[in-house]
Amino acid sequence: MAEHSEPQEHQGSAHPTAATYVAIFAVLLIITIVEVGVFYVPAFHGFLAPILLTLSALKFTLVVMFYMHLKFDHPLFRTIFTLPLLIAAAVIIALLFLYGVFRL
Amino acid sequence: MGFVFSRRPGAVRPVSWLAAAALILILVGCSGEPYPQSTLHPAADMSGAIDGLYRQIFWWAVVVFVVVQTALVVTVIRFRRRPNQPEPRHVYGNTFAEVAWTLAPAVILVFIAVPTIQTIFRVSGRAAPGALQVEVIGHQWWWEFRYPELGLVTANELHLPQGREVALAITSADVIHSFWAPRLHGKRDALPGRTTRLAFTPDSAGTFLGQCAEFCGESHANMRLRVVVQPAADFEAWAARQAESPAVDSTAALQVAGLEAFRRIRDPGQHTCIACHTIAGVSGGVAGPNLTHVGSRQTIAGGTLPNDSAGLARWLRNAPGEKPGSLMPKIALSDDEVAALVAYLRSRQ
Amino acid sequence: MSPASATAQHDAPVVPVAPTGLWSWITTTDHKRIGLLYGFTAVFFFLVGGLEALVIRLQLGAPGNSVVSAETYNQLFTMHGTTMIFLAVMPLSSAFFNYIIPLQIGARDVAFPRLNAFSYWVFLAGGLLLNASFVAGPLFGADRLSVAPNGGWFGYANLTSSLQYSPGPNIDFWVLGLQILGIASLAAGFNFITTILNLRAPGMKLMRMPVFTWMSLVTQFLVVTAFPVITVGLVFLMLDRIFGTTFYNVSAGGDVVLWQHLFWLFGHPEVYIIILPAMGVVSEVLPTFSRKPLFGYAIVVYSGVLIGVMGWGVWAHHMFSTGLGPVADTVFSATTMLIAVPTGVKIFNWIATMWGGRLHLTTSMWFAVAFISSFIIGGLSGVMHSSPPADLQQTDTYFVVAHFHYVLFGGAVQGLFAGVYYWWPKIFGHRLKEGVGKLHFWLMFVGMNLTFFPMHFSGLLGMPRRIYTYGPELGLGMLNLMSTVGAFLTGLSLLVFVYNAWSSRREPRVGKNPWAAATLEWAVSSPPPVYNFSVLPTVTSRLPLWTEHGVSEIPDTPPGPIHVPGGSHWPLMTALGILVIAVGALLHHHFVPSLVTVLAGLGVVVVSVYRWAFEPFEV
Amino acid sequence: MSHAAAAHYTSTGLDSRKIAFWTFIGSECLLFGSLIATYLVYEGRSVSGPTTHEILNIPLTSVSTFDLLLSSLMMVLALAAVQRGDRLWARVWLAATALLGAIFLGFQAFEFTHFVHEGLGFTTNLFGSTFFTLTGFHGGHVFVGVVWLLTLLVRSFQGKLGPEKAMNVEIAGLYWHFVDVVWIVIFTVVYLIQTTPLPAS
Repeated sequence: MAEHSEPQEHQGSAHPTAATYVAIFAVLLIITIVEVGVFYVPAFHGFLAPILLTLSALKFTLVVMFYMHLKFDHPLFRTIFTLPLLIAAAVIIALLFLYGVFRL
Repeated sequence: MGFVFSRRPGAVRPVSWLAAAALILILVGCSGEPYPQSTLHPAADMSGAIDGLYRQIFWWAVVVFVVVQTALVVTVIRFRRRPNQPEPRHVYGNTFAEVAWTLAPAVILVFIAVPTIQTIFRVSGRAAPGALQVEVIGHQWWWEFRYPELGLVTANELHLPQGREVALAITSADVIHSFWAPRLHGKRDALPGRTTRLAFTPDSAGTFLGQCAEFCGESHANMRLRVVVQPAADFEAWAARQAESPAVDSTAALQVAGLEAFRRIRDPGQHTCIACHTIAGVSGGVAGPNLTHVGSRQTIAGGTLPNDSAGLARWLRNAPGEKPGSLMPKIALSDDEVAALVAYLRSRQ
Repeated sequence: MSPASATAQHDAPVVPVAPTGLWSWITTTDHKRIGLLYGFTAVFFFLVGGLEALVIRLQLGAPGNSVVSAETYNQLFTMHGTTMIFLAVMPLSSAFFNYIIPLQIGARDVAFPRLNAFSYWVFLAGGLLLNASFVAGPLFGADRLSVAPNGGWFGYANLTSSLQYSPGPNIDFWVLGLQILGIASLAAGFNFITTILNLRAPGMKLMRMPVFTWMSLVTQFLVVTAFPVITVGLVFLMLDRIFGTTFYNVSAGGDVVLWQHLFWLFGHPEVYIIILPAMGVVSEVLPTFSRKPLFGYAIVVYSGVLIGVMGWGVWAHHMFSTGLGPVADTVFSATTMLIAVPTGVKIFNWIATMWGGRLHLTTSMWFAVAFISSFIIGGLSGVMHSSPPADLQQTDTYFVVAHFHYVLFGGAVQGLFAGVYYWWPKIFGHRLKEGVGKLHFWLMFVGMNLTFFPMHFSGLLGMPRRIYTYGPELGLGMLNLMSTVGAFLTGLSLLVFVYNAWSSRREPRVGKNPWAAATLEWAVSSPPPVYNFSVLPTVTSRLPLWTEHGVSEIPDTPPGPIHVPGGSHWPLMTALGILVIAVGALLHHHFVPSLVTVLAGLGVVVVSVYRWAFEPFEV
Repeated sequence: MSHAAAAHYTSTGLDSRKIAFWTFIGSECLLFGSLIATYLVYEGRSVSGPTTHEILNIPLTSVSTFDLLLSSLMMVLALAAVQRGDRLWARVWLAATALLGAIFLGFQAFEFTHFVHEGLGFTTNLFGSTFFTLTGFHGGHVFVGVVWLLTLLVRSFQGKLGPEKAMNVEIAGLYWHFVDVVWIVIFTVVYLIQTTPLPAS
């Protein structure tokens, strides 16, 4: 078993501590409050979608990277998650184009 | 492709037979007229454009086919095992060759892609102003054609003037169908809730067959159509006749009896003629084809029966027997009623 | 734990032997036995689907024929497509995944043996449910042969989604059967991706894996990504039918084309799910019988991966006739043409593999060569209708039928037969008869070309698909008759194969490596012992058996005790529970019985899953 | 599940169950991707009401979103407690996660009932069909997650959830967080970005 070079497990020091988890939660909470806030401010309504999509992508990334440990785990996990995720995103975007929700 | 596989005498026969069959097939493909629904014998500008594009692609394909199959066959013959042959040298690859045969197909594809894209935009269904407007509505299992500018409605038989562009607006009243008259254009789906378009200019007169090309239920195979392309004057004459509302010849007793039967018949299942069919001045049903000028058409029953006395009688006696699943039920009619209805409907010229 | 496995453990502390008896097969978790179960079931369904094809061909042999009614014909072509894709070709590939992949990567089993058994039993349940529709008519107050699926394998909404147009249980059988088969495929997908990534023997790096294993990995990736999409499409269809939702209801603003998008988003990757394993098989067979390594291993692997990824970007080329507009047509036409590049690369590399070799023209090799030859034809006709204007004439005609049969029969089926003849001695310990095999091959090759080559012409000359009858005025009688004759020749070739399989029982035993092949499955006895490898091999080469010290010594008897996992019947029970749920959903016209049945099935599933999760079972 | 797996040789050194589970999550991306795509292409195509503006309750859903985010925090804390062998806190955090999940389901049940009272049923219009199917699928996932977490809680009380079983909790956690991120997307694209045109007044 000595011949494979990848580290066995990443548990222990590499893992975030409880404090990190709480901090991430605080960030998630703040983003959510901002999102809801943006929704209620008429001034933002012209570009609601890009703002909200960015914020939501940020939240998504934080949970996946920290709570699901993708930031610290073996890169294999990142590959087998990201590829289908990108396909799913591409499918959604392509269908929105085909249905004329987006236009070039 | 297979004939060169024949290393052993025993294998020659079936394989060369196959090659002969392929040759016959190619000759069949090139021969002339006996294929009224052929994609290879265009009779309009758009089917011609598609056919021209297809022929370009076809010859590219032939070149690739010959080169690659020859390479395969030569390899199999030349390197088949022989006695006292040493083990072959282990070759793992050759970068130059691999790059070459990655690029070669890509280059050929460019030669196919350019005319393809040009043709895509040409056949996209946009018509010039002044084109003859026709609404095509697919039904299980018949075609309705409406000429909004001329106020005409007919079924299964599309009349078009030669040399004038026609713009088809295609939709469906129930499930998905596909309008296809291959000698005039490629197919375009008739989608419920959507309108799709085709535009083309027929360049020769004649009767061209077509049929529904999207599976639409039990009698999909019986949803046929014909397109009658006529010189402009003939088309005008046809349209003028269709716009009239022929009266019953009161001296022909059988026709009078037929009209009366058409109005009266109500079978034990409460089916009537008038609930489903329109005859101008007589009835206004819309579930079935408009019969105002049914006598002028070449066929009935979704283009599957000849429009003569025998065909009409068969249809009236047992519609689902002729077109399985048809909305028109089997109605119990006496021989007299059938004869009268046939006479009346035949008179609707 | 099952009694059989307990006994096995008791009797054989050092060298486990395979338990015997019916119960041991029902509870088996051995990848080799599951592979065999997949194989036998797939061949059975292949014969069923073939019979359906023969009836279809009889009906079309002459214009205006009346061998079967319109309704029966529609059921036959629907079931022919569904059966061949989901019940014959995919499971035949699964048979090879199961049997061969663990051996090729030097593993003792798959990562999750019980999940593997579950996949098989769920697949069997789905296959039986679909085919039960042929005889289930009386249960629904209808005749026999009247409630089988009749909406085509593509089941276009709203013909299928609306009770007005499809009132009977026909479509329900189809929807539920496909949902069940999806579960089986997904479970197998997770299992094999994990197996291939994680159970490779020491030294078996990714770029040392045999191409068959590589193509299987790509296939499984496509399975786990594509099947959820059809699942969603089918859920909408089922909800529309059972509860009256509005997904495909035009009068409520629903769009029938959405189903086509969801179906083909799955359907096109599905094409590669069918063909990639056969490409993998051929990539094993050609080097072995050419006595030469695969030419351009890396580029063959990469092009396979590329085909898998690009397969996601071409689905709308099945929908050109719906009028997507010239821009979308151009985009999907371009992506489709591009996919021809990695496909062409593979063909050239296969030919180059043979070039300069010493070709042993065994039956397996003939099938592999025929695969390439057919695939060239199918590929070229594919390029033809990647051009949307040409597609407007060709789609939904017999030209397309010819195209995909050259790919799926000439390609996938002939490729898989190459694998059958190739791996038969490994699996059964003796070869198939070569003479009978050649007869099988030539009959099939001639038969399939005679069936499908004329279809190019009947299609171009105006023969639409899915029609139970056509008029003599089309002038297509002779072409159709040729196809019919060819179909019967092909059917005959299958009988020859069945005879070969049966009569080869007493062929002489073979050793570990009868074909002198290079990969790891040939390093163990034929058939392999229940534990596969007495010690886990260490690999130092991509061609371990063709390289000196390519693999570490694998002794014939294990040096120490090997623990082989016992069987479990909970996967079967879970599968049964799923079948009961589906039967409950079939009864949706009767609310209370339906609900009771669904809940009962759900109960079985929950109990079985818990027993499964907590039973002592070691991998 | 087997504890022997960890001791087995694997080519990556990783636990097979975790690889399989990430593959499953990848697959789930396509499942929810298709559901979300359908919701979005159908948004604004309903031929009759009620639609998003008349129905969706942003304050209420913001609270349930907060609830689900908080449950994710509980979940990571539970995993950390199991990993360090802290039985008491493992039980507390697991119970809290399950409870918050149950509360989310309660919110959803309330929301669905309320909508039905407002005249939006499953079959009322396209919005009803797509909305209930998408959020229903998500709710079904939450329900399975709650059952899963309760199972782990029972195992913990049985004394069968020591640090050597941390992988079981880690995988349940991956599932739980994935269900959370799906909600993050749904909350944004369904509730906050409403493209349905306002009804003409």
